[in-house]
Amino acid sequence: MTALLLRDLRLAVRAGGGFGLGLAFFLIVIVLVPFGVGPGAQTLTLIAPGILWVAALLAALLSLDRIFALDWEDGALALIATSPLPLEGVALVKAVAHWITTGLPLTLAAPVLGFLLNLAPPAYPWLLATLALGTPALSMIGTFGAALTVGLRRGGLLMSLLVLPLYVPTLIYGAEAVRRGAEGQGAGTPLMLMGGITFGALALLPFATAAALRVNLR
Amino acid sequence: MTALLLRDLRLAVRAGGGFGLGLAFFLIVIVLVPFGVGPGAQTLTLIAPGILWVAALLAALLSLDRIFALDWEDGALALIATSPLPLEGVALVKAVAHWITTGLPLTLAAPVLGFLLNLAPPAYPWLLATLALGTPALSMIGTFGAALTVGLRRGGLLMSLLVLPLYVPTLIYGAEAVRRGAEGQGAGTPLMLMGGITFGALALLPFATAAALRVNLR
Amino acid sequence: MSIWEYANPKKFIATTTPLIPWAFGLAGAAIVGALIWGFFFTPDDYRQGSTVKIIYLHVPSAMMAINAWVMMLVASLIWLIRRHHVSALAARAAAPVGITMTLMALVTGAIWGQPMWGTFWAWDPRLTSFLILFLFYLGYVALWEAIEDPDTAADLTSVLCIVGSVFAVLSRYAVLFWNQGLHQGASLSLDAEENVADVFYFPLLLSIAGFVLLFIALVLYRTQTEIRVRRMRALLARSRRAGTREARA
Amino acid sequence: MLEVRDLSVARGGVPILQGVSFSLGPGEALVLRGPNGIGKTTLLRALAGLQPPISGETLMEEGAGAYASHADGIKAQLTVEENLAFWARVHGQEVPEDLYEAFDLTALRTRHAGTLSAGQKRRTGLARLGVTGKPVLFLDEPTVSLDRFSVTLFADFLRDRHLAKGGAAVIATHIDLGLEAPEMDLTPFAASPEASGGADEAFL
Amino acid sequence: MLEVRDLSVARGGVPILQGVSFSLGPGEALVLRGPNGIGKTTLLRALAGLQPPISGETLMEEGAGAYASHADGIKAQLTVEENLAFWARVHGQEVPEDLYEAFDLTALRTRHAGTLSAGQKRRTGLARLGVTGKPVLFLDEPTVSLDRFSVTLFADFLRDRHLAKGGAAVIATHIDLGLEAPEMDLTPFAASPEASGGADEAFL
Amino acid sequence: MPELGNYAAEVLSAYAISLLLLAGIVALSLRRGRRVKRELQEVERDHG
Ligand code: HEM
Ligand SMILES: Nc1ncnc2c1ncn2[C@@H]1O[C@H](COP(=O)(O)OP(=O)(O)OP(=O)(O)O)[C@@H](O)[C@H]1O
Ligand SMILES: Nc1ncnc2c1ncn2[C@@H]1O[C@H](COP(=O)(O)OP(=O)(O)OP(=O)(O)O)[C@@H](O)[C@H]1O
Ligand SMILES: [Mg+2]
Ligand SMILES: [Mg+2]
Repeated sequence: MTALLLRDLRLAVRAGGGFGLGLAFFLIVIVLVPFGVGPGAQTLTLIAPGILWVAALLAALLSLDRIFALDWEDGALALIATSPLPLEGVALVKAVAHWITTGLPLTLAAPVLGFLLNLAPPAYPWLLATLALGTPALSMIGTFGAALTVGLRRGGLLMSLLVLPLYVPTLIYGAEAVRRGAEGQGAGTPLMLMGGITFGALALLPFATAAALRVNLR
Repeated sequence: MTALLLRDLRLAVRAGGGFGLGLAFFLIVIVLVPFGVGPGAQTLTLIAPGILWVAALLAALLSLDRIFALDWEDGALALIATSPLPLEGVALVKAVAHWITTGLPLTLAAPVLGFLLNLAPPAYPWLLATLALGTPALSMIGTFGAALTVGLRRGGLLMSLLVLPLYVPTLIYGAEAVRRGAEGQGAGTPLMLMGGITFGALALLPFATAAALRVNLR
Repeated sequence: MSIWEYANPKKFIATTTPLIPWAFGLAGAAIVGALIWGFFFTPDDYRQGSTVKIIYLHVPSAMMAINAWVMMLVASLIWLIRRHHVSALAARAAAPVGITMTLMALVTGAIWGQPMWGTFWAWDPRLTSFLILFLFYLGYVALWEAIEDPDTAADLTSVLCIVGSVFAVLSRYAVLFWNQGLHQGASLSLDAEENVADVFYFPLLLSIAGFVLLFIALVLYRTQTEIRVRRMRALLARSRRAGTREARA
Repeated sequence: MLEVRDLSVARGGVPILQGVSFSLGPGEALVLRGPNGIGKTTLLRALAGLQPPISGETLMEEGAGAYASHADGIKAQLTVEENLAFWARVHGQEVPEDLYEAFDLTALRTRHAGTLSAGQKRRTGLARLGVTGKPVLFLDEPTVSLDRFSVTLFADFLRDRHLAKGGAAVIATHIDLGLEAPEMDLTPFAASPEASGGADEAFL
Repeated sequence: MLEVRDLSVARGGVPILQGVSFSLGPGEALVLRGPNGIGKTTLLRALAGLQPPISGETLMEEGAGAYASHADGIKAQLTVEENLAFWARVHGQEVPEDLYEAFDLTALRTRHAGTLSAGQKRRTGLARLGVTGKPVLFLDEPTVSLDRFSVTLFADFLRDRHLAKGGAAVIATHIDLGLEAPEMDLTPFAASPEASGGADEAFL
Repeated sequence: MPELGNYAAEVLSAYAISLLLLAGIVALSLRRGRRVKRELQEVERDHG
């Protein structure tokens, strides 16, 4: 199990492995939005919490297809499935590896990028808290989506379609918490609801993911 | 040449080919933004031109890795390169096929999605015009990015990183034209500048793309 | 004897090794001197107060950020046309230095912006185009890192550098069109009206000289490192070939 | 070790083979033969548990089988050593030192797998079988792209290191492996057009 | 038709083969032999113009060569017919009616290529050679995964439909094709460790 | 220490971060350079 985690992390760090690219994509979406929306500082402050969360979600989304596709293509997934590792554990490990390479750097970088969007100062701790608590859910839900579409050639876009609706609750609570934080209100409730989603996803989705993998390997 | 175009379109329409997925992604981003930003109508009207253009750009971006990757993996690209077709022409055809499957449906659907974001009524013709004129540039620039990263396994995210800065001028002129249109000002200048970028890209980038392909096939 | 002889890796290392300590030494002296001069012995500006001292860091780093990219562009063209390995490796070696300079200009500018404009970040054209430049640097370095084969990587990054340069210029105009901005005009122009006062001017010049020297020193040193990496690769590959031949025989 | 009773398998919802039966004891191997498209790959996938059969049964100790297909799960970015070490850890095994020797990989140990030739990559994929520690191997055209010397290496590995230690193997191949093992031609087991089973059956 | 003079080729910046020379007239074929990793694939890629050689020259009419590698460019979502029709149009040719016959594909014409077995897919990839209209073929392990009958089909195609019409072919293989063609073992041409050339040379 | 007025924090942090960045790139370059030099020497000894 740790062998799998270490291998996935090592592959991510190796040339072309894509470590940090999720982060780069996050940065780029944040930079692009003002180009589209225009440079007005008030407008940006207003939409900053929402845009930061949408960008985090898209960055997580775009790196999902790496989770299983490479192992599928070169046959490693079938070999892992016939190995002694329990497939539920494999699913969880894959989600953890995805989070370490995407969600974690993204959370750490978000405060810096908040500046670019003129995020209101009181919102910063909330931004950190919601991302730290919410990105694991994004990774786990995404892993499930990746498992559903793993057999399909270039299932990437289809996977986005499947996963995005599942992301909506996390997104709503996350952005709402940051927005309330920015206005100086307490944001405990949405934060707690989001935490509930995260723990629920981590507890239950590995089983659904493993089931989806079994079907796809058939 | 037409054979290649027809084949690419046919592949896109076949099961799992991905026709319409760019469009679906466009739709989803447009739907997600109000979830993140909150439902206030004025705010949405304000940011609608920018968000529509950013979403169009992301939708184009996400379908880029299909342009060459499949042909690379099954060896068809090497065979095409050793066939009588000039590689510059191949690059252009690939961009055209990408535009027909992504840019065109997106342009046609954008007015409908404008409603979801409360786009100001006078902006609609400008939205159509800028997308019709700008999305070919997105496809051509994207084809270049895809050619650079074609040899890399899952170069998708890296490609996004390379391509997005190249998209900036198109995005700025496009969104600016729509915004000026929404405010009832004339938006001829940004539209013209954007057209200049499009034609420049279509005239020159096929050569850079072909060069990158040759290097990657080596 | 032509200048291209220095494109031979061995010759390059032999020629530059004695230069590097000098370059580092002079760069260090100039930068430390300029910063001490600027920080301790120049007056405050009547409008900007003590923040004017940031100029000795901000302007040189901003200039070098752009110059580094121009150098990479030239080196890329040389590689594509004459295929001198050292040229490609020098471009690769310069990119992280360019990133550092860009980051430094952005950070010092942002810190300066807080007292001057009341915000860390504004979507001013100058600032914005620097952010775009930063993205180009990131993409360039990421492409180098992602490709295993060094020659393929050199070719593709060179093509990217050329196309990227064109688009960087296009973005600069697009950004100007988009927003008129708050940022200072050129303060080192020959037009005396615009120039900063002499008290600030001379330490600034010294600092710029220091940054240029530091850039040269770093690029030479890092190019040497890249050459050694390639040499190591080549030697290992050769002995491996010898090994497989013996095994077969 | 492995007993197959009256197995029928389908592919893409269409019955392919029916009534396949055989049994293997420790140290025995079976070579599957038959023209392209007869169903060798399908049968091996069913035996390895990757797809359910239509009918019949496969008796094998739980988790005793290892499957090797055309795709061999070797990562281009990892070295040969790292690849094997990973699979060894997954199966809770060590990489035997003489494994590299056995597959003529000694000189390639620290090479990234992406820079190997077709045959070298294949040898690495086969060496993986040496770290699974599984007694029953299902091999689909294992010697594709291998030169003659490597084919013998592989046959030696199978005979001396796997079968000799009480393992068993089912191998689909078109090439002669130089292994003294019974062959089974699958042609007589091709499913008749009226064969029942398969996902579409309910609609007939 | 094809003349190769003192060719040296590199892979990954390392010289692999040196001093390869041969020439082929119309109707002649050459079989390349040699152990895994000797450089057959590399040589064929250089001959086909996909990678530049270090030194030496290849004299061939411009655009006369067609290359077929392990990957055969067959699209899973298209039928066998559509696949061949596409490649025919790319090369400005028609698909000859008897081509399906020649590769035993008649029954598979309207099948999507994704549902073919390994060997059936390979046959489709080889049939593609019949629509390129190119006189010089470069074939890298063409008969991988083929059963014996299909190997003969392919040998017949090459002999009767390609060489007999004045074509030429260079074929890398580990399997006996049953073709009366001269063989060339590449082992003696392996580049010596001191061989010059390759991207790394400047660094030695 | 010169009188920095209201802007002490800004000026000092700008200097601190800049010097840190410069020191960082120089240190990273030197460290990697030294390591590569050493490794190359080993390789030249073993395989030269
Ligand atoms: C993140 C923010 C900033 C960035 C990226 C930035 C970038 C630049 C660039 C590119 C230059 C041109 C250097 C050259 O080539 O001559 C420059 C110069 C300069 N900047 Fe900034 N700047 C930023 C913020 C600021 C702020 C807030 C101030 C002060 C209010 C400022 C004051 C100056 C001055 C006085 C010059 C010298 C003018 C010149 O030589 O062109 N900058 N900056
Ligand atoms: N997805 C699918 N849908 C429908 N039919 C399929 C599918 N995959 C394979 N087939 C058919 O099933 C049959 C058995 O295929 P299988 O791959 O098992 O053959 P094989 O004996 O391994 O052949 P080869 O020697 O060519 O590898 C073939 O006739 C093939 O055309
Ligand atoms: N990208 C690469 N970088 C470095 N070395 C490589 C690379 N690709 C291949 N090689 C090496 O080049 C040599 C020649 O490889 P090539 O693929 O031409 O061999 P081959 O004769 O086709 O072998 P096979 O019969 O196994 O297909 C091999 O020793 C291989 O390890
Ligand atoms: Mg098979
Ligand atoms: Mg080969």
